[in-house]
Amino acid sequence: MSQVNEMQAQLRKVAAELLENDTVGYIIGWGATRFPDRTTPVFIHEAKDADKLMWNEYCVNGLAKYVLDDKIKAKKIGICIRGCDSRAINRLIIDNQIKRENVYLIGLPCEGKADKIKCGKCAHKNPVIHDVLIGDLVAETPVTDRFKAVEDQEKLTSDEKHAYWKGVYDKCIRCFACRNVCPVCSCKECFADQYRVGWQGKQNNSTENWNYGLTRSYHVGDRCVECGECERVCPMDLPLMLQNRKMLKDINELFGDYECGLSEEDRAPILGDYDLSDRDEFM
Amino acid sequence: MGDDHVCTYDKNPLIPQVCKIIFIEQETPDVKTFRFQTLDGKKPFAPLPGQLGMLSLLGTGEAMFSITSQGEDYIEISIKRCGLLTEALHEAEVGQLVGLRGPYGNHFPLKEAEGLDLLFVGGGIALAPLRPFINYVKANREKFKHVDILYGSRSPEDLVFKRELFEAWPTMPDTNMHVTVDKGAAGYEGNVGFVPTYMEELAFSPEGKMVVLCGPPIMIKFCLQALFRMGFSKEQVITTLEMRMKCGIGKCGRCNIGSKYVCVDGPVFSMAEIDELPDEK
Amino acid sequence: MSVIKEWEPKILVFTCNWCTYTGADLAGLNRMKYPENVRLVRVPCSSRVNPQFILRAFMKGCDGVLVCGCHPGDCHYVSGNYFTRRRFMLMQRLLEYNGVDPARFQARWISGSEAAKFRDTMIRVSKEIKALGPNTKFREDWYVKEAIANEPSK
Amino acid sequence: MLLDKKRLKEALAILSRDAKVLVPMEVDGVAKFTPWDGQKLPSLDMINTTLPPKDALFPQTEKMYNFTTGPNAQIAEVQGTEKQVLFGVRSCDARSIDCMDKAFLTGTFGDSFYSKKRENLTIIAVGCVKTGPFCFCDSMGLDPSSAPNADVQLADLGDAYAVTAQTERGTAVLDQWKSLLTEGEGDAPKPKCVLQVSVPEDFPKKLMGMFEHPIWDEVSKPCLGCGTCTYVCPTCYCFDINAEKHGHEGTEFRCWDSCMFSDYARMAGGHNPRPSKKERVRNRYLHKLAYFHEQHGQLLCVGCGRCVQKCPSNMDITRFIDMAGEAMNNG
Repeated sequence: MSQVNEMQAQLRKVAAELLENDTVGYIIGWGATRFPDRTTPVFIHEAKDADKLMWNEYCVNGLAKYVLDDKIKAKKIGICIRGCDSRAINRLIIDNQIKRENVYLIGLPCEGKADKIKCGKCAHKNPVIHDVLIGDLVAETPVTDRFKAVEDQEKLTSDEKHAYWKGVYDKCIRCFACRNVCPVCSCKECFADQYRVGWQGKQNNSTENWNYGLTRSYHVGDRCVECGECERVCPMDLPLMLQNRKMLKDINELFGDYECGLSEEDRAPILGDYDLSDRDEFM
Repeated sequence: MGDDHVCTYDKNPLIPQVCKIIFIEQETPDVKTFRFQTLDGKKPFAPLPGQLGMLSLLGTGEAMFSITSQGEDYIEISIKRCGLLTEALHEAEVGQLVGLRGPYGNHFPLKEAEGLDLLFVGGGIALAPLRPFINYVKANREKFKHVDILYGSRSPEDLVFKRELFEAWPTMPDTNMHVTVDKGAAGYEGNVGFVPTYMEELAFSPEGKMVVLCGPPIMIKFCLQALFRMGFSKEQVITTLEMRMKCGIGKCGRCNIGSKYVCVDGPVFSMAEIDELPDEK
Repeated sequence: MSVIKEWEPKILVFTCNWCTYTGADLAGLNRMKYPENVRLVRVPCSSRVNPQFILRAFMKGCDGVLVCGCHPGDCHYVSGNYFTRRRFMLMQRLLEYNGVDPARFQARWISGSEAAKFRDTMIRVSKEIKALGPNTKFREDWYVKEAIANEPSK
Repeated sequence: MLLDKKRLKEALAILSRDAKVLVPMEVDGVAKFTPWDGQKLPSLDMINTTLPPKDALFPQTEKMYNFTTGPNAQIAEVQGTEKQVLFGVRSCDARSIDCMDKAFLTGTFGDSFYSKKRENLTIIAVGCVKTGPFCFCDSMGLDPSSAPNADVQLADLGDAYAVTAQTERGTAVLDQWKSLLTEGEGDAPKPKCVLQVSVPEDFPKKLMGMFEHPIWDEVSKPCLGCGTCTYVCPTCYCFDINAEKHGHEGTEFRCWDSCMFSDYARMAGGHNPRPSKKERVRNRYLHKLAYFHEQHGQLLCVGCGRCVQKCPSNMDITRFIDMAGEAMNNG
């Protein structure tokens, strides 16, 4: 715990310096709420406010998405990133959503947060990209059960699978929290908002919800950085990563080992690319 | 403004009645006027000048339009092609069945306008809400004093309701018509220039006058500046507001500006009332 | 006397303009017979087919969907069908994972000269889907009712 | 009158005879008001359901009318309402129904879909024994132990509920329960909320004056623009109207909509009067805390704490009220 406190002190110091010497316009980090076991994203504009930044086991929220809110980018945006956020930032850079030079990355090695479901299968505890590192890198252990839940699911019969997912999508209230929090959901206009065009019906039933859920999983599947934010924010606690990881598992099996956003020069998204030697099942 | 809302059917206000398109007129390249009648040949409802109707192309969508005219057994709505629904409406033919519900909203202050000079200022399709008011004045000419009608559009071919503009309204007693276009064309001999500029050239006197102003936001903005320069007060200026609407009965939530719902508290507001509302347009 | 009509599946086939559609045309010219329950939608390229078309098709009452395009290497647009290949290999697995029988969504390469392959594929797919019966999974209620109404009485 | 807790099932069974009884229960991991299955005891210990009871009066998707298109186009209102009992409603949720009554039943037009359901609804409230970490109803002027607009008020006395009828309909319920009730009374627990918010005097009016205040930039920044807060809110009643079409037939339905969505206010032609999350967050908070108060004389927030609990970025309306109050004090 004391090491965490040290990191928080160092984070505040670095943040104050960055703001003082005008390296960044503001810093996106975590700050206090009314509740000791929750933090909220904060936007620190002045050095004197750097003490509002927090670093503890409750810094759960992903922050990468907020970079997209700033359309002007007059100055660099400072942003606190953990392993998952760093992969998301990389992904946004590859997808031409942000430019590397517009962000200043404050890396924070992370031992996992209070949300065990979100952080349970984390393979990259250290930021894979950063401009400054707070604290020391932590030991990373390979994840052996990345696709365990997917494999279990695959063993079900067709009808069992359908019953399972129908149950899931029956519960969905389509609040779009999963989409809005997802760092790689960066479309300017989502298909799910185009009711008038007809990509998505606005009625809430398991069929329309499935249409939304499956399309979203498929659309972000090849760019998913496995931050688990969708699952964390779901007010109905739906197992959304179970759908996303199925895509990742198949991608790994069909197109080779794949983890998204590990570097700035990462490969194009799997579905935005092809290889002549890809397996062919449609002959 | 006026409190007397009229809903002509006593049943569920969210359920439209099936109506028939009995006449379509191409006003301009992108504006058509549609005439609607119930299946038993009656007027769907009796709107007051300024009131709205919710027109539904079953299965395609619903949208709110101002009722631009009415007869013994029909009402008329003028529609500019600008989105999915209006696109589909422009494809419609005489005889097609649609859903119609209303009337919604308040209406122009007919009583308050009595005994005053009136200045109607309209731009583009926004003559549509003014038209029933002007025709009301025409029918009750003795109740009102001098009338000026200033109307402008992008080009001569975009002028709507040409029959009224050039035939019916100019023959009204004690009435001056001022038509202008942003850009002239061959064969057009009227004034060329923007509405606010033309308005200042015409130099209306604010004395005992009520201004009814409808048009695109940018025109409203510059017209207001011009009017205030001429000495008009915001109490003298009446306009209509527009927001996205779904229910029309003040429930669904999206057409609010501050605590007012445009669908029931509007669409007609005086500038003085609008000034009280948060700046959200 | 009423004739009890046998249940026929609704099968939607997306055919690429340059190969499969031509192949289907050739099949027609040669008077080859293929099932009437197959409905073709011509698309410029098999990669034009948005995976959501498939979801929507199932939702709106199709019992099977097939995407057909040029053989790899033969794409009119050089690389379109390579994208198709990746896209639908993943889509097929994802649909199966969601409980949709894999036979209900298939993809095949059929060239402009393969009229017989077109016919055989249509016959085979139609037979497979007929054996599976009406799809009720993730189908809109309205179309489920329709499917039940048209189902053969056992 | 007292109702022994052991006889709760019997009491519910009596209500179930001529009405659909909705009770708080966890179904598949989601706590909500759900039709009583006749077996399990309702989870009256849980503080608040995840989903509010508004679904009973204002379903997420509600069919309005069926239509056919073409030369014989027809429109037919979807009929049919059943009697419903909302059992085990907390004070906050009971007040939320009061708010929705004001929204749907007053004004120029009444909403007949709502009013039909409302006329057929009996509310049986239960006073809170304890409050949850996110509850702040007493700051919003409610009493966690009593719901004035409920038909029947239950107070938890440990082994039994003290039962009080508050309306005619409530008296009818007590009549039905006659054989189960015993004489007696007791003091209901009077819990206080841990989370306290100080709502300054004249708050709604002052907040109206803060339309251009920089506070909106600050509070809206963490917002992701999802609809979680509005969908778990018991008083959010905004809706959208849409159609589902199958060939020449179709159904027009209304469904929950969220003022936090980008397309909520966007007009044909693309103009959006509330283009960014700042305007949308402002509109939501002002509707809850100012506009509704101006229209109906009460706040549209009942202090249930659901939005505080469920917000993905942990935004907090209580914190906003405090911040706004502070800004008011600082002029």
